[in-house]
Amino acid sequence: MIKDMLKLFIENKKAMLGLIILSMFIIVAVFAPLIAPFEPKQREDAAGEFPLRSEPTSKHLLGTTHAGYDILSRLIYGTRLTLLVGMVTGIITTFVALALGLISGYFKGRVDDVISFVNSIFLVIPSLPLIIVVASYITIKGVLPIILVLSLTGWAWGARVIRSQVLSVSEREFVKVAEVLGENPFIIVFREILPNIISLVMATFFTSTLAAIIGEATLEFIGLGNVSAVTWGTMLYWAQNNAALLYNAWWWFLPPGLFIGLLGTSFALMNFAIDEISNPKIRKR
Amino acid sequence: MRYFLRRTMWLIFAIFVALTINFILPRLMPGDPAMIIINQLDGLQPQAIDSIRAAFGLETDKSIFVQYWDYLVNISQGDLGVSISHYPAKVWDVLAKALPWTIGLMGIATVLSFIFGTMLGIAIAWKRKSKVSDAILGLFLFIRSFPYFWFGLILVYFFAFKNPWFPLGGAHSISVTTADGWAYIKSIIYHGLLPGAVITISSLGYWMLTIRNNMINVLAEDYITVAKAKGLSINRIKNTYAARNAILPSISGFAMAFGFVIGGSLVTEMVFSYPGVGFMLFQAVQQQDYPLLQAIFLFITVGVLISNFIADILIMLLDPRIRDGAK
Amino acid sequence: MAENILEIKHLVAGYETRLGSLLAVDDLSFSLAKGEFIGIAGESGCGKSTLAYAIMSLLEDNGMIFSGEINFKGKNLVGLKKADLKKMRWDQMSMVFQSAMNALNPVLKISDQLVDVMQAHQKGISVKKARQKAAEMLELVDIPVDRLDAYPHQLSGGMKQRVMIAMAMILNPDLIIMDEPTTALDVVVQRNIIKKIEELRIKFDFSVIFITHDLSLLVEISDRLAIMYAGKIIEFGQAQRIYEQPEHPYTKGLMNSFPPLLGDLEEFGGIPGKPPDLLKPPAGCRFYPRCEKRMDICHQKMPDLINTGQERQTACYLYQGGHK
Amino acid sequence: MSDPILELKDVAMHFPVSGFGRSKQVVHAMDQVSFSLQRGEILALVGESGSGKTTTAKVIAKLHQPTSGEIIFNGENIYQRKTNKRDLGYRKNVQMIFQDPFGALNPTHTIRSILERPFLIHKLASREQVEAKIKEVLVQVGLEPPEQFIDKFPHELSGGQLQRVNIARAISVDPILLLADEPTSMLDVSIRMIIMNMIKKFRDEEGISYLYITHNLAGARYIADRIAVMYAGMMMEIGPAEEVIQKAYHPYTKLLRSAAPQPEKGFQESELTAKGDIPSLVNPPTGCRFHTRCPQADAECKELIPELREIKPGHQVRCLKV
Repeated sequence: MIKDMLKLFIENKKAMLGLIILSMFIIVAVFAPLIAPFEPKQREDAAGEFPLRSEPTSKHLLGTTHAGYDILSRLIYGTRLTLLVGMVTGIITTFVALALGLISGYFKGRVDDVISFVNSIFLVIPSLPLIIVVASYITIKGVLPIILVLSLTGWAWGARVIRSQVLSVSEREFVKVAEVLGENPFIIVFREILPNIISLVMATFFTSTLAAIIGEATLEFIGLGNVSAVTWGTMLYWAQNNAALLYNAWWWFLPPGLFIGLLGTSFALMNFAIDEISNPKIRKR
Repeated sequence: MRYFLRRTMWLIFAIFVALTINFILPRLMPGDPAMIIINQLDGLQPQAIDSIRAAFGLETDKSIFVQYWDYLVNISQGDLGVSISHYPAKVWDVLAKALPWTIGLMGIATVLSFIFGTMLGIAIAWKRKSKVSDAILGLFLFIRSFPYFWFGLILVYFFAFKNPWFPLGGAHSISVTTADGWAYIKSIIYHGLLPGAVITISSLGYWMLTIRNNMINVLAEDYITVAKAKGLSINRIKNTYAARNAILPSISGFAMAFGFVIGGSLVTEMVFSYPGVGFMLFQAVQQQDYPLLQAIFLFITVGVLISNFIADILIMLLDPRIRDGAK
Repeated sequence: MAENILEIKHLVAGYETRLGSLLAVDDLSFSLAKGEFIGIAGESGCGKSTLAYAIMSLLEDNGMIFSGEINFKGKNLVGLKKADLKKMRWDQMSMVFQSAMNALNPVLKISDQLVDVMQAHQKGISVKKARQKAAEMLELVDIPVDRLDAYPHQLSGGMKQRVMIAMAMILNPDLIIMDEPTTALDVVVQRNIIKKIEELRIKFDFSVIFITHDLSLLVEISDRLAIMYAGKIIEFGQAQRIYEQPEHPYTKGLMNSFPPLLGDLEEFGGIPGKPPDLLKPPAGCRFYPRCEKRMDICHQKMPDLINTGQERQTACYLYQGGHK
Repeated sequence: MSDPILELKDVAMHFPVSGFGRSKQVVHAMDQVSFSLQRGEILALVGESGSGKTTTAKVIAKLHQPTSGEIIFNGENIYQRKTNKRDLGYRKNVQMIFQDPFGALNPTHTIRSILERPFLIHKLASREQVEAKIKEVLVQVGLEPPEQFIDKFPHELSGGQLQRVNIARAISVDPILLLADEPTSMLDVSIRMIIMNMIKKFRDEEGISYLYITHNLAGARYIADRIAVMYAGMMMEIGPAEEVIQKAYHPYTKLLRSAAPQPEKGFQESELTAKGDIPSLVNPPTGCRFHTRCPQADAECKELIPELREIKPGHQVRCLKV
């Protein structure tokens, strides 16, 4: 059945498009040094210093920043951290949501009461303001705090949907059969329940990665990240702080946002495809 | 009635939890926030330092429980401490100036996007097989993937900077005041259009997608087939039989999504220098005005909780099963 | 018998799937007289529900009628204009669905759902009048009038199904199709509903097509009985006669699947094997792989449904001596 | 008669109603349920939905711990055995077959990986022997040749075949008692007798005892030695199968009988002796639970809960009017 799902996923046009976009970004990230014309923090080369705030030229295809960095190179290198933060946050968030959802949904009782309670609190507390407050208290600016803060506030939604799915799967008869057979509870969770919620886990990963990418960009845009790191978010921060708009420098703030959106879209597309595949009512029609 | 009681108690309880989190947060953080504040305001007299500690509720000589109690008492009296960036103004007074702008802009934009998104979602689910529906769906899937602030930047660039059809920022032009009456209101609307559009369009996709999926689920139900067999008009089937059922889960999901939308809207204000809570949050972050920061967090949270509560009540009015406690 | 109210001729209906056309109803013909109660029995996937939806023109999405005629009161419904169909449907023929639970809109009062029907078909009828009619109909199916403004979730399963019957009868149709209306209900409730249907049918003289897999129930309540297997009717005739002397080996097997409540208990066997995949139906008789009495010819050509006695038809070479 | 293999004494099962402000309310799913089962016997438990039949099976299967009462298996109270929580010893002896053949098999596993679990959990075979064991048990339930089925996924088999797989899994641990919860009600009519005959066969050949749950009286009569009738969480009548059907004492049993289809008689206005619905089990009726629908009920029935009395040897009825 998982094989069938994978087949459906690959046959799905939206999923395929999403996968292609993502792979392109991954390739760009991995081979950034080969693709980018300059180093991200390079201001001069053999021909001399780079101009400041240059318009796109044949040498600097997307112009330069106020400090003379090549924007295209920063964009390419920026893929690395952006993708890393997004995916790592997505993985951590999904993992936390999955663990809590499984425990809460299968073992029920007190544990479930406590987890569900904390969960519903985290669900209603608006995450971005919380992230901003927490992030502004943290004095060490860098990638790690951002990942931690985003994961800390991002798991609630996933945990909620996974829990309710686990609850319904654990009422299914094959779980009862396993219990009657005397199966070990952990084997029940991992062998009987987990394979049946794979599509939901994937959906959680796609959604939380999408949210993490946007969240990261927002935090960095406000200046709560490490502003010296090279990501699409900090590029927008510098563009905004140096009034790129007023200099008519569309090449400065347009591309990073477009890339964020494209990367986000790839996850949104895969998420949508998963929805289509796992919901027979949507699939049938 | 039991349902109403339960939701009311949850509201009160959740507000209490939000207050507590707000209290705990600065105490969990490494370092002494009071010292950060004090360092910022150079050359303070020792008495002034003490008064800041007192105002901030960070009196190191008192036990945490006493601090907590004082904090609750202060809050209940509307005392949120002193703002650092607007020293010595009270946080509450600073906040009070920003709140109406945000509530007005965000409230209208959110309601509009919910209404338009829902209507659009119903329409594209109904005409599921058409190319137009697919195109709309794809477009909003795409828009939804952008950060609000970037979308705001683009609109400002094209519609305010390149073509000066709209103002670059602010809530009204400096030349008008309340005394100008209608001209003042016109200016406010004019300034609100672009940021409002950003919030509406950016969040629309979320509502649209939710209602579309609900609608598709509902359209597969037997009672829709029965309604068709009965010979009801298309509108009756679409609105009373399908949409009314599809909207229910959408409303109960509203609160959680609302928290997300608010986040985006806050940043939108920053882009437009709109004098609301979001822009103030931005300034508070940059100037490390923690008392203000926390007060804003508290207000937004309470706002979300209350809209959550309103959604719950709405569901109760719309779904007879919930009214009877059968669900 | 009186004139036929419904004549189905060579009906082919089914679904377009990714793997090709699935003919759930394949070249099927029968007719129904006014006031008659026909039972259609068959196992899951034999096409009995597709038949019901095809007659009602309710096949949707990938479902469609490929060919054939459905003559209802002398008018062919296949290819009828949508507007005409809409006017005629429910007014002259209506349907009771399998799951009353899902057939009622959960957010509307049952009065509203009954009034809806009246207003859709009788232009300009006042709400008051429509409500009055709704109340009368509920009374007919033994639901107290004070439940008129109840919501579906406030009624029991049996009551909901009775509301659906009231809804099906409210415009006084000539034909009601019942698609497993009692399958989801308990025996006692089921018996009550069956009795109610029988009582109302005699009173209002409508025809019924009753579809179910519960053959023992059908034998008891139908005038005539059609046994369906893999999209075809394989035996047709008087219900009691089919029960007493089944002809087709499949029917025999089915009859051998119901132990009686009274009388001698012998060994009962059932039918081993499973129905064919309708995407790739066998060339000959569709029951061939499971049949105990199969012959060479059965493998080559599907036998026609032919008369084997008085008002009795069977599709089996055992009764078509000449062919062998 | 020999010692019973299973005995229930006054078992009650009350489920709390979930939700805020309802903490004190319970669903009376089972009350005062007592019966016993002999080795090699098939006891049919008959009743409408919500009568507590499935709860009875689940309590015996140790899926729910009963609120009160004793369940004695092989002379031992199963809820007081000093074993670990999984109680493998008991589980090897008592297995359950569920109603929905599709639902009882995990759609993500092959038949092989489904059927190897019982052998591995109970250490009945080593990894190397498992395949042979699986094939053996597949043959036993008539899925031949086993090679054709062992690597299939559940969705590739028909309902009847799946239910055979379910039976195979249940018998693979050589149980003494099988709890069969409406094992044929979701199957096609033509398959049902085959499954029922298979159940009988395992009784005859292996001496397995069955608690056979069904809502079909005729089916109960065909398969069972004795029939027990449940209504609204309580046992109303229990006795030899033929006697319960032909000479029912309890008005509820009579009602069930008159409601069952009888094609051999043709349609007749068999008088239904009762109307109304099954009562709420949150607030069950006082006195006899059937009094709200019973044609013979009087004031006494509203107040007194009748005892399960022996009318004839081996035939007990819970009714004041008998």
